[in-house]
Amino acid sequence: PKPAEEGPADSEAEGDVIRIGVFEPMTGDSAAGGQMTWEGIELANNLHDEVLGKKVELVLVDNKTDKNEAANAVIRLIEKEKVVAIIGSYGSSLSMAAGPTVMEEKIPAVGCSPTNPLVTKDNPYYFRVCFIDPFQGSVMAQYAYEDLGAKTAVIVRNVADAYSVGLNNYFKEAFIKLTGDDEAVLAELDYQQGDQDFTAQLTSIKKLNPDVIFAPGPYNDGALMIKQARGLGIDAPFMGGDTWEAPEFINIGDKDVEGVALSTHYSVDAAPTEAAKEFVDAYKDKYNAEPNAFAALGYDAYMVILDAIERADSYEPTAIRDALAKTADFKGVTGTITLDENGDATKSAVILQVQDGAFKYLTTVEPN
Amino acid sequence: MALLDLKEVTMRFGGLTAVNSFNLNLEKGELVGLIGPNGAGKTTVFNIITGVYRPTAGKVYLADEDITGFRPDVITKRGIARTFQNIRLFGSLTVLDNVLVAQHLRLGASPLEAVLGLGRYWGQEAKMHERALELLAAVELEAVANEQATSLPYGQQRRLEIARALATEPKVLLLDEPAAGMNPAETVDLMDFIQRIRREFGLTILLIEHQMRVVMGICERIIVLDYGQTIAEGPPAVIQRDSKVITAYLGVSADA
Amino acid sequence: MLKIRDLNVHYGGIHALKGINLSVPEGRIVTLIGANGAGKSTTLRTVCGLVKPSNGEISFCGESLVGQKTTAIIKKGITMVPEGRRVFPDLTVHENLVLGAYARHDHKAIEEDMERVNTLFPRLKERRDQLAGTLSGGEQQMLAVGRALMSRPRLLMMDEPSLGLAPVLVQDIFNIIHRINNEGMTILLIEQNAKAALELADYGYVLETGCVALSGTGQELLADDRVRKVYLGES
Amino acid sequence: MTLTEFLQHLANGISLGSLYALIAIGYTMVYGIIRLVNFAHGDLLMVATYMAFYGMLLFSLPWPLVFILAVILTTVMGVTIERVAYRPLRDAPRITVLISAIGVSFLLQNLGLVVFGGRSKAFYVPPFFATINHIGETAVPNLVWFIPLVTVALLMILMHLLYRTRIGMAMRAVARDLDTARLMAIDVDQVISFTFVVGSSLAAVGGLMWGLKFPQINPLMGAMPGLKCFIAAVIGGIGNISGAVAGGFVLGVGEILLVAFFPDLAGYRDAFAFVLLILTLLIRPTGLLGERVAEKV
Amino acid sequence: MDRNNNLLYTLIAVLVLAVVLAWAQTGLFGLVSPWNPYTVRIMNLCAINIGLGLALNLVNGFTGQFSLGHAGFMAVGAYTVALLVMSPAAKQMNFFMVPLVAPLDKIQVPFLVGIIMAGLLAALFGLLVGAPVLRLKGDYLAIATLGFAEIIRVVIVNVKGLTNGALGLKSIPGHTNLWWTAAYAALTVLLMVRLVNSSYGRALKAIREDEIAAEAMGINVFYHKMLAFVLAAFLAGVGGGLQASLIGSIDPAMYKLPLTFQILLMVVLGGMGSITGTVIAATIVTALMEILRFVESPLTLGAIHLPGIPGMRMVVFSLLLIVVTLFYNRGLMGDKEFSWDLLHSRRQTKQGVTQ
Ligand SMILES: Nc1ncnc2c1ncn2[C@@H]1O[C@H](COP(=O)(O)OP(=O)(O)OP(=O)(O)O)[C@@H](O)[C@H]1O
Ligand SMILES: Nc1ncnc2c1ncn2[C@@H]1O[C@H](COP(=O)(O)OP(=O)(O)OP(=O)(O)O)[C@@H](O)[C@H]1O
Ligand SMILES: [Mg+2]
Ligand SMILES: [Mg+2]
Repeated sequence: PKPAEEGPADSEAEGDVIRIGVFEPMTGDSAAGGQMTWEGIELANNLHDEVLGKKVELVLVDNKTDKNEAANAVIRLIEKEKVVAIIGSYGSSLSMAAGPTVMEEKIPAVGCSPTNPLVTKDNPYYFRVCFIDPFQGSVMAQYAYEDLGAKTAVIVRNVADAYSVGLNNYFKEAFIKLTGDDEAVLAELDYQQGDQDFTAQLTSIKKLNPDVIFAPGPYNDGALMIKQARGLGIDAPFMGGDTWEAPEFINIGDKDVEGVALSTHYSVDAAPTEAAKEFVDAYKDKYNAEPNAFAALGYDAYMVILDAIERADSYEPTAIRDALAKTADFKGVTGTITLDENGDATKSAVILQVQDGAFKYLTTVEPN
Repeated sequence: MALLDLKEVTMRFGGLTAVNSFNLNLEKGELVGLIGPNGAGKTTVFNIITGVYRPTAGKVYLADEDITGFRPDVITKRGIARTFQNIRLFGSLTVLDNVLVAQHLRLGASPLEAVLGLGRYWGQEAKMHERALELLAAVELEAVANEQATSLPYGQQRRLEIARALATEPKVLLLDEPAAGMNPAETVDLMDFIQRIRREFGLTILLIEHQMRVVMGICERIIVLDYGQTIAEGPPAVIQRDSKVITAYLGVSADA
Repeated sequence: MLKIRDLNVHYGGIHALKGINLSVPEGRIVTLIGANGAGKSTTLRTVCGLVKPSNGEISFCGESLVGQKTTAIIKKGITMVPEGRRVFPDLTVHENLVLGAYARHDHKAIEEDMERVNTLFPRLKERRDQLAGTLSGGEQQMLAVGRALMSRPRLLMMDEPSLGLAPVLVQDIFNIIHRINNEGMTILLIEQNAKAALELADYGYVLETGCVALSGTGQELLADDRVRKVYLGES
Repeated sequence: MTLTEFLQHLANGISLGSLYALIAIGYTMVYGIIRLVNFAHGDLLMVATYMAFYGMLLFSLPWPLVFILAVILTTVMGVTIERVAYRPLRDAPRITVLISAIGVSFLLQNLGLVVFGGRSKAFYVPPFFATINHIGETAVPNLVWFIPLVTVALLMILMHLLYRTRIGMAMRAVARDLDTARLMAIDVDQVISFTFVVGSSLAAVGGLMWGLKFPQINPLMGAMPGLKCFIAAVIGGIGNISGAVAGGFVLGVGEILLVAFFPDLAGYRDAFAFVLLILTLLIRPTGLLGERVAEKV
Repeated sequence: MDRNNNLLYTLIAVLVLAVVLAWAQTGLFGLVSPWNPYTVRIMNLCAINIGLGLALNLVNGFTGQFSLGHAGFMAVGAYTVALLVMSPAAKQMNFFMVPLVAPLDKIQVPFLVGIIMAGLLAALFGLLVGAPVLRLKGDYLAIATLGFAEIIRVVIVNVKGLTNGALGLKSIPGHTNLWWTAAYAALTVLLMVRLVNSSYGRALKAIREDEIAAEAMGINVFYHKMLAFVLAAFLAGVGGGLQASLIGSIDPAMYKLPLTFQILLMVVLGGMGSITGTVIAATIVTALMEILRFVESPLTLGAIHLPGIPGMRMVVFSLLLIVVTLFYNRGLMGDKEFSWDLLHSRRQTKQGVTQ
C-alpha cells in the first residue's frame, strides 16, 4: 500500500456532508438479497450518521442484478455523486463488474456478502466484511464429519449460481480430506436457477442413502428442497450456508427444516458483541422481525468504513482505502473483523441449527 | 415438343381430390384458357406448376426437364412466372421496388459486392432500374413508380402484378383471374394488354378467368376443368357450344 | 330506409369520400357502380360503422347510425357481405353460417334459414364440415353470401358478390338477389358487372373518386352515354 | 432403477406436468384468440398468490374464501390490463402489442418488488394438501392427484365453452378476423374481455396451485413457470387447448425422467425443455396437436 | 437537392462526430474531455446498443422474421473475446475450480482479432441455429430462437472447462473505448444503409411483405433469411465482445431473455424497419435508464421531504414503455428514415410560406 496523499481532511467533501455510495440489486433476480442488505446499511446510517463531525449521507443506486448496470452504477456514484467510499454488492458477479472501475478511480469499495474469492483478488480497492467460501466450506465439512459423524455426503447445487457452485466445491474438497475417502461425496447433483421441483434429484438421493446432504443456495430453494425430501421419506440431515439464515427459511420449510444446520456469520446467542446487541434491537424495532445475515453484513460494511475514516482522520478516498486495509479486530455485528492482505475478512463462523422453529446457536468455528 | 407439359397430375388434400390425372400440353407461343366452376382445381394446377404444392402423383416438365417438386424460386428461375388470384404485392414497397425485386433472381453480384458497391453490382443495378422503368412504361404505371403498392387502385395493382411477373423474364406466364374486380372498360383494356405483352415478350400464356368475354376473346384454345378433371378442350367456338361445359359452367344464357 | 347525407371519410391523409348523398328506399335494389378505388366499399364500411366518418349523416329508418358500434348497427337489421369474401378460415362452413345468425335467438327460424341457404348453395351443404379456409375462391363467396342471409337482414349490402364466380354462378347470384328482393329484402349492391347490376336495380349511383357523378334509375343509367362507354365497355 | 423408484419419478412427473398443463391452457387460450403471447400471464400467477397471502395475513380469512377472492381479483386485474394496455393497440402491429405485454410484465414484477419486497415468503398450505399418502413405497401427496383433477376438469369445461357455446364460436371468429366478426354483430371488445376473464382466472388458479405445490412466493416467481408453460403450450400446438395439456404433461414428465435417468444432465434441464420444443417444431411445425391450415394460395 | 451536397453534409457530420469522439475519449489540443468517465461510459453503451439494435432490426424489421435469439449470439461473442484476449495468467486465476482446456489456456490474441473471431463464431452459431429454425414462421420462430439462446446459455453454465460455468470470467482486458464502439456503430449503420438499399435489401423486404409472392418472384427465401440472420448474429457477436471488454467481467446470467427484450424494445420503439429509428431509440433508452435514476433519490420540495423508493426506476421505466407503445404504436420513426432532403425540404416549404 502506498502512502496516503496529503491534503486537507475535508478536500473531497462539500460542506459538512460526506457521501457513501451503495450499489445493490434492488430489482431483478437478486432483488431479495439487495433489499436485505440495504436494510442493514440504512439502519447503520440511521444509528451512526456522523463521522469526524460530518454528517454521512448514503446514496443508493440500483444495479438491477445486471453487470452492465452495476458498472454504470459505481461510476455514477464516483463521478456524479462524489462518494468517498462504496458499499456493495450482493452477488459476487455484480461486485466484480464494479471492480475495474473502483480500482481505476481509486475509490475504496467494501462488499457485504460476495463470498467468491475472485472479488477482491488483485484489486487493492476492494474489501469485504464476510469470510470467503473456502473457509465456509471447510467449516461445514468439519461439522459434518466431526459433529454428525458423517462418512458420506451428497451435494446438491444450483449450477447457475456462482455461490452455490463455489461453496459446494470447497465443501467437497474439505470433506474428502477429512474422511480420507475419495468417494465420500456420493454424488453432485445439479439443478437450474428457477427450478422448484427437486423430486427427481431427491428420488435418486434416496437410493444413495447419504449420511448428510449439503445444498447451499438461495434459502427458498433450500426450504423447498428439504420439504420435498421429507415428503419422499428422506431422513438424512441437510446442511447449508449463510444464505439460509433468513426467518423465511423457517417459515417456508416449517416443521420439515427442523434440525437443519447451517454456517453463518454471527449469532446473537454466541457471546454477542455490543454492536450485535445494538443492531438486533434496532432491527427488531424498525422491521418488527428477526434480522438476517445480509442485513448484519450490510451494517458491518458501513461501520467498517466509518471506522476507517476515523482512523484515517480523512475523507480522502485513498486514505480511507489505506485505513481499511489496516482494519484489525474491529468489533462488528458479525464478529471480530480483520481484513487480510487480499482485503478479505478473517473472522469466525458460527453454526446454527433450526430448533423449535428458530435458529439456535450451536458452535463457533475460528479461522485457522 | 411442348414447352410446358403436365402428365397425369393428381393432387389430393386429405380425402378431397382437387386435381385428378390432369394432362396439359402448352406449345411455345400459345395462349390457352383454363376455365371451370369454382373449386374445380384451376388454381391448384397453377400451384402445382409453380412448385407451391408438390403433386400427389404425376410429373411436370418444362422444355423436357422434369421440374416436379422443385422449389418455387427455382421454377421461377427456369422461366415460369405467375400472378395470384388474391393480389399478393409487396404492399409497403413502392411500385418500382416491386418490379426491381422480381429482377433480383437474375442478379449476379454477391451480397458483399452489393454492400461495398463493388464491380459489376452498380452496372447491374442500373440495368435493373432501366428495365423496371421500361416494364412500368409497358403497363402504364411509370407515373406512379414511387407510390406505395397498396395505395394503387385495384386495376393498377393487377397490372403491377403482371409487370412484376414479367420482370422475372419468364417463358411461360400463368395469370390467375386477372380481370377479377375490373369493370368492363378496364377488362377490354386488359385484353389488349395481354395480347400486347404476349407479342412483345414472346410469351406462352396460361390464363384462368371467369369473364367469358376475356377467355373467348383472346384464347386460342380452352381447357375446361370440373372436379379436377378435364371435361372439354378445344377452340372457344367449340367450347361455347359444348353441352357439358354449358351445364357445368357457363349456364344457359351464357353471353360472351 | 337508408339515407346518407354529405358523408365525408378520410383515411389518414386520403380523402376517400367527398360529401356523398344517397338513399335506399325500402324494398328496393340500389346499386353503386364506379371505377376501382372510387369509394364504393368505403361507403358500405362506413354505414356498418367499421370506418368512422369525418362528418355527415347516415340514418336507417330515421335513426342515426353515426357513432354507433358495428354490433348495434347490425342488430338494427343491416348486414354486409364484405369485399373479398372474408370467411372465417378455421371455422367450418357450418359454423360460419351459424355465426351469421349470431345476433338472433329464434332457433326455429334459424333452422329454416339454414335450409334455405343450403338449397341456394348445394355446394355449401356438400362441404358442411370442411374448414372454410380451404374452400376455393368461388365457394368462399357463396359462403359469405349465405352467411349474410343467415342474419335475416332488413337491408343487405353486398360488396361485389360476383367477384371470382363462374358465369353460371354469377347468374345464380343475380337470381338470388332478385329472389330475396322479391321476398321483401332491401338491397344495396356494389358491382363491377355494371350491366347486370343496373338491369336488376331500381336505382343506381355512379361514384367517381369519392363523389356521386351520376344517379338515376337503372334504365336511365343503362341508356346514358358515358355509362355505356366507361362502365359497360361499349364503344 | 427399481420399479418403485420409477413409479415415484412418474408420480413426480405427472404432478409437475399437470401443473404446467394448467398454466399452459391459459396461455394458449389468450394466444388462440388474439394471437398475443401474453407475457404478463406468468406474472398474474404471482399476483394471485400474493392476494391469497395477504388475504390470509391481513384479514385472517379462511383459505377457501381467500382463494376464491384471489381468483376474482386477479381476473379483474387481467381484464383491466387488457383494457388499458392491449385494447388501444388493436390495430397496431402485433409486435407492438407484444412489447406492451412485456412492459406490463416488467411493471408487475417491479411493482411487486417495491410493494411486496423481494424476499421469498412462505405460502400457506392447508393441511389437506400437505397430507402425504404412501402407496407402497411411493409417496403421493394429495396435491399429486388434486392438480391433475383440476386440470382435467378445467380442460373439459373449456372445450365445452369453446366448441359448444355461442360465445366460444364468437371467440374463434374473433380470433381470425375482427372486422368480419363485428359484421356478425359480435361485440369484439366484449369477447376479448371475456377471453381475458377466462385466461386470467386460469392464471390465478394456476398460481394458487403453484403456491400450494411450491409454497414460497416472490415477485419474480411468475417468470419461470411463465416461460416453461409457454413452451408447453407451443409443444402442444399453441392455440389448441388439448395440445396445451398434452404439452404440459410431456414437458413435466420429460423433465423429471431426464433428471432421473441422466442425473449428470440435471444442469441442462432448461435446455431440455427447449430442445424438446425445437425438435417438436421441426418435426411438426405447429406443435403436437396444432391446427394445420395450409395457407391457400 | 443534389447528390453531391448530401454527400458533403454526411462527410461533415461524420467529421464533426469524429472530433467530438476524440475529444470525449482523450481530450483534444490540450482541452480535457468535457465528459467524465461516467458520461463516456454511457456513450459507449449507446454506441454498442445502436449496433446491437440495428442487427436485430435487420432480422425483425427488414426481413420480418421474429427472432429472439440475440442474447445467445452476444454470449458467444463475449466468451470468445474473453477467452482469446485474456492473458494466460488471468485465465489461470479465473479457472481455479476446473482448469481451462488446452490450448485456450495459453492463447492470447490482439483485441481486433478477438473481436473479429467473436463475430465469426457468433455467425457460425447463427448458421447452425438458422438452418433448422428459419423454416419456422412468426411466433414459432420467435420461441425457437429464444430457445436456442437459452440453450447456449445453459451450455455455458455447464461446460465449466471452457467457460468457468456460473462463476463467470473476470479481468477481461478493457480495450473497449469510444473509438471501438463508435466504429462499431458507424460501420453497422453504413452496412445497414448499403444493404437495405441494395437489391438484397429489397429481396429481404419482399420476404417480409409476402413470403409466398417473394418465392414466386424467384427469390431463394431460405438463403436470404439466412443471410440476414447470420449477418445479425455476426454483429451481435461483435457487440457482445465489445460489451464484455467494456465491463471487464462476464457470466452466463447476463445473457438471459431480458437482454434480448431490452434490445427488441429499442428496435420496436424506434420503428421496425427504420435505421434512424433504432439509432434514436437505442440512444434514448440507454440514456433514459440512467436519467430515470432521479426517481429513486430522495426528493426535497420546499418543506416536503420524500424519501427515495428503491426500485421505482424500473416501475417508471415499465410505465413509460407501455405509454410510449400506446401512443407511438409504429415506433418513433415508423419505417421512415432520416435524410438531408427531409431537413432541406422542410426549410424550403417554410421559405415558401413566408415568401
Ligand atoms: N391447401 C388446401 N387444403 C385443402 N383443400 C384445398 C387446398 N387448396 C385447395 N383445396 C381445395 O381444392 C379444390 C380446388 O381449389 P382451387 O382453388 O384450385 O379451385 P379453383 O378452380 O381455382 O376455384 P376458383 O375459381 O373459385 O378460384 C377446392 O375444393 C378447395 O377447397
Ligand atoms: N384502409 C385504408 N387505408 C387507406 N386508404 C384506403 C383504405 N381503404 C381504402 N382506401 C382508399 O380509399 C379510396 C376508396 O377505396 P374503396 O375501397 O372504397 O374503393 P372501391 O370503390 O370499393 O374500389 P374497388 O372497386 O377496388 O373495391 C381508395 O383510394 C383507396 O386506396
Ligand atoms: Mg382459383
Ligand atoms: Mg371495393
